[in-house]
Amino acid sequence: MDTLRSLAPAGEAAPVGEAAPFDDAELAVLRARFPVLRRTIGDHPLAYLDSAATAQRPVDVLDAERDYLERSNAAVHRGAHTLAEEATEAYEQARVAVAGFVGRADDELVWTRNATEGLNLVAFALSQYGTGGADAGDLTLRPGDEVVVTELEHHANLVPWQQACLRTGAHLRWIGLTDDGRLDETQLDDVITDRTKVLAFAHASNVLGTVLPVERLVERARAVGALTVLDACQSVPHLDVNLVDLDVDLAVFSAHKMLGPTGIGALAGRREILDALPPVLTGGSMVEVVTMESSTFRPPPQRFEAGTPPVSQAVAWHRAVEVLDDLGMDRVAAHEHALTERLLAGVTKIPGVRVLGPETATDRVGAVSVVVDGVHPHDVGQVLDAAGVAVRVGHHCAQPVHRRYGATASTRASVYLYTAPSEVDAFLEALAGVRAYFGRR
Amino acid sequence: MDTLRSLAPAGEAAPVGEAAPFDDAELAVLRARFPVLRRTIGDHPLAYLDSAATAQRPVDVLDAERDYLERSNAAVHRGAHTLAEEATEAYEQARVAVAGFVGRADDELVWTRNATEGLNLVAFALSQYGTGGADAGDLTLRPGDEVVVTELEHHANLVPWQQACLRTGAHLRWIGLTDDGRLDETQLDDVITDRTKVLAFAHASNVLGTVLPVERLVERARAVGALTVLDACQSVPHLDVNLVDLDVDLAVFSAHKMLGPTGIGALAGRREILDALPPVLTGGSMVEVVTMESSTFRPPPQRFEAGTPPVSQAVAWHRAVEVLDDLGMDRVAAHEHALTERLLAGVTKIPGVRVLGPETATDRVGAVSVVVDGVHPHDVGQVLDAAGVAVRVGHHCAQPVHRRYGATASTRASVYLYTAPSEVDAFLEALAGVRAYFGRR
Amino acid sequence: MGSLDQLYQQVILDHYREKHGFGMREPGTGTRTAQSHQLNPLCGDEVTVRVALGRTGADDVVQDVSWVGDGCSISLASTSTLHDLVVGETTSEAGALVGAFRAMVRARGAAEPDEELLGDAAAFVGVGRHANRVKCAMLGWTAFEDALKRAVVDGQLSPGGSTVSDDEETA
Amino acid sequence: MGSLDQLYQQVILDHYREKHGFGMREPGTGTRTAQSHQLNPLCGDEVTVRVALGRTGADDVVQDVSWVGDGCSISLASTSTLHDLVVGETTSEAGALVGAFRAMVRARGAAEPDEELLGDAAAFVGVGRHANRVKCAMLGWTAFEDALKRAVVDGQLSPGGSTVSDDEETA
Ligand SMILES: Cc1ncc(COP(=O)(O)O)c(C=O)c1O
Ligand SMILES: Cc1ncc(COP(=O)(O)O)c(C=O)c1O
Ligand code: FES
Ligand code: FES
Repeated sequence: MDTLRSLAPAGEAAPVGEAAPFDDAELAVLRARFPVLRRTIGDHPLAYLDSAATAQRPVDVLDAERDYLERSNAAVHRGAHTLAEEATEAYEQARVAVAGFVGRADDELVWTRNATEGLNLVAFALSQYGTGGADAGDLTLRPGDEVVVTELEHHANLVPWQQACLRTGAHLRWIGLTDDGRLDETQLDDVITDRTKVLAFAHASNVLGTVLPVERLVERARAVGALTVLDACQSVPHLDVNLVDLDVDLAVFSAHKMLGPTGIGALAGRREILDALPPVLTGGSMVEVVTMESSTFRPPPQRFEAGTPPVSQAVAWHRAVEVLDDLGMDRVAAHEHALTERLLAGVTKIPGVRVLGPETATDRVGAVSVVVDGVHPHDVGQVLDAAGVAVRVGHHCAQPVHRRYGATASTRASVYLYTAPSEVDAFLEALAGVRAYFGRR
Repeated sequence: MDTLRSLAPAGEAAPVGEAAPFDDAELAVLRARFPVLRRTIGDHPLAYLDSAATAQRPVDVLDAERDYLERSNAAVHRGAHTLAEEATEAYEQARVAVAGFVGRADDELVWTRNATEGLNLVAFALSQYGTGGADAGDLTLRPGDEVVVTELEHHANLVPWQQACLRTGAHLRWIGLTDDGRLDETQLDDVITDRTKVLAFAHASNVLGTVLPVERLVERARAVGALTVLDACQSVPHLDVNLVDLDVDLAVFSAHKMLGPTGIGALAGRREILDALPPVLTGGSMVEVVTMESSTFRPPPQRFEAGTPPVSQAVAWHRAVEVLDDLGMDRVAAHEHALTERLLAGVTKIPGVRVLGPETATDRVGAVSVVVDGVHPHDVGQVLDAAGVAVRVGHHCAQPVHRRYGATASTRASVYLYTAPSEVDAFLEALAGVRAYFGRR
Repeated sequence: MGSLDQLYQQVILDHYREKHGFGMREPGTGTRTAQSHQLNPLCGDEVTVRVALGRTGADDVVQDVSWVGDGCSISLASTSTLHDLVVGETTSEAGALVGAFRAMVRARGAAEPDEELLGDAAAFVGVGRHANRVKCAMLGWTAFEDALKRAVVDGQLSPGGSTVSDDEETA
Repeated sequence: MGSLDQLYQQVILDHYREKHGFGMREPGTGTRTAQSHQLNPLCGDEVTVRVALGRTGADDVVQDVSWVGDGCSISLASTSTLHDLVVGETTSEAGALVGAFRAMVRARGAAEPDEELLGDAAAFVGVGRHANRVKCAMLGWTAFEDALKRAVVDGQLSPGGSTVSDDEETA
């Protein structure tokens, strides 16, 4: 909790509290649990600095899924047999665990395909007015309403809202950014007004690393009666996040960024809000009574879970949050905070390299994007790869924020709990050689 | 192909051709690849007869996914690094393989969360007219249009169409069933008319086991210019299905019913049709140019794949279709055909037990649902479980077809390629004792 | 005792064959009445429970529980034992009995059933070991709990219409 | 030679620094002209290629290829080598060269590059081993192929507007 506080809104930041980064011995034990980290690339050990895209999985998680599949695999619910009971139990316990990890009750967590689907479910549920089906009542977007996002959003938290506005005649507005990569809070009161029906924003930017001032944004949204939707993809894996404390109505995040599998994400929210939302995707397991003519729907979370759910993936995610809990999210955050400082200190020293986003580690997660003068990010990435360093290149599904800082793409290094300081150093060393390779100076 | 032909429309049926069921030795080798089949329930060996709900997975599939995760796990596309390249390669090769398994090209296959999501994508894409976004042009449902389904549909292929009709003012109609569990083909010409815009139907019923006469349905749909949507969930795992030969426009199926993982399904269809459909779920990886104001979208299949896809699940599914190909779908079908005959012969001999669906194995897959006179299906299932027999009880997400045959629920035994005749016998024996246990005679 | 017989104890099979309190009854004059319909969406089964409250001194007393329903042996037998247990009890005692029953069936088979308190309903202890049957055992009890609340709050002197409700038990 | 140098052969780095044919040019009189804009949605990079066709005897001949674009070294250098290769060729020869180049970069590094045929463009053989770079190498070539088709079918005597198109290469 100290760590979360230390990563709380700008201006109120404190040092990382009492939690310490993992020391060398701890890190060695930890890293041994991740088989992929033993990879070599050519002659170099792999330095995996692409965890903001997808994290690696420890054997604990791999084994949990496999054990389930080798012992109890079955379709959940409606089964009278032992395997179906065990599967149902494992699946619903996973819901309790993942929901609890972010401070929600189990009936406040909907399994989705990924975080993106979660945001789409919300955007659709809020924009079905006038389409003949059930709508979200007072929450429904109508012509003249406004949806507010920020300029640093991932496409997942932008495009679905653009589409919802197209469907409903609502208007999309956004809060801009300062030159040093922070939210321009001076715009808050202008942009979030009585017309604002929804405020949707990232907890942390996957490009800039910036942690947004959730408390002040939620306060303003509450003041105007707007629904708050948090894209927690880059915060839940890295910080101690309690959605009830943050007081957001709805939030999404993905398993694959937090030691869990692909194929599963979550929409977690206040029960009353989920209750008010109509179903979007329909089919088996989310209905009560179906006739050829019409259907009635179950309460949340089932209302939003049509068809066979990602069962083994839920079981794996359960184990992932146990691993995170065992390590302690305060220590995870402290570890990454130290690595982020090391990264920032290093890159800001390399000539011809510009950081997108804050140059200090305060209110920042460990995704550091840089632009190398005169070298295309894809070429940067290729040179780093030859040194065993795995980074992401491109626009990271966030074109507007790149445009904001005069770039079309960037090279991003991102850390996680298993990242070693030596990997950061390998990145810095390889990065320093890039411009020379392409004859720039 | 012989087998597929033998399971072709009623009236044209032939014996199961040259392919033979797996013999005891083959079956022993095969079964040894499925760890879960070694389970015991109390003192009894597990007899898993719930494969129509979800199939078990062989070590081949489990190992393929794990190997990928321990070696190459990374986010696909946009990566300049080695792992990202390997992951992308594995992921796209999986698309080629799964698409090829049903006779489609790789750019004709969309990864979905499950089959249900695939049907929803289509139903939404066809019903976005007047919602401000892009629509499907001539394919779009409009007031007065008709959507035709059958009375045996799974809720996944019924409820999304009900919703699409609500959204658009189109009208839902359906083709009824005969008393012996077949499609009532005398209704075809009355129900499928010039007003029909979409004909959506199951290839095989998950309750009755009935294989529908695809050829005649498609012919009629073509004659009136209707789009054809095939729910192939219960056919692709069990029969040799070629979607191009069947000449259907779109089809869906799920990995978890064919030795693959949960968390992934597919929408496969003719390229021109996919091209004509607007996106539904939006976000990262499916866009071209995104500004704060608006976005443009990529061509299919990416247009329908928003956010991080189920990568390791695609890799696992790839291995699953290789296993199926190695075994030969003709032999799989022959094996299941023999088991279905054994099942039907057995249950029709037990007093007080009524079969829902055809009592002969012709044009039928191996899902056999029964109603036990005077005993609730859940109680039936419980008694069977005590004998180690795992069956499904309930309405199997198909309430209307149960209503059609005067039941609210049933007990379903379903076989797969690894099912042993002795398991069918264990089911029959336990089933024969159920009524006595509850004092019925 | 096999695991099957642990679940289907003889009392349960007896109540299943002869359902106590089954069939809707017109409430006696002067009673306050309400009813609740509960659906188990997992299987489509349903039960409707009607509660008639009378007055004994300062206490509201459950004068009758009448019910109809379609379901498995567990759901029907458990509603039958509910009838035997709560008729004649005060509303608060009846509420406590529902609480005790719920705790027992949710204890995953770890509970020691209190036969003195729960009577025949104690036989449902085995349900706890079958997660998918807990809703079966609770179906009638949830309907009763809901009807009781309604009867206390706004029970009618003549039987009201079918007030459908759903709560978390059947969710 | 390290794996990096296998990809970034010196010729490639040279073409990257000095891009041949770069910059949009007005076509000579009497030529038929068309252009194509291609976007690589994976990275957001884009290139626009303009083709001017002249006539030599019975043959349509590529008289000029002018282009602009933003992209990685691979995409820019490969468009530069394209320019050198196809200018002066007949349309059918040019089409064949595109086919040969595509086959080479899609061969997953297994191809023997035909330097005689492809000239400097043969240096892109290493791209095949990097699935994510194939689109880079193809970007300008795809634009050229598309512009060529347009020029043949309905090329204008004066330069047309920016005819945007997308094809499978960039899908
Ligand atoms: C005929 C049929 N259609 C659709 C489905 C839905 O498949 P899924 O739950 O994988 O989306 C199923 C299986 O449950 C089925 O049997
Ligand atoms: C900030 C942010 N939002 C949303 C997403 C989308 O998550 P997913 O692709 O798992 O749906 C991501 C990750 O890609 C992200 O970093
Ligand atoms: S199975 Fe429906 S209530 Fe028991
Ligand atoms: S990275 Fe964009 S074209 Fe090469």
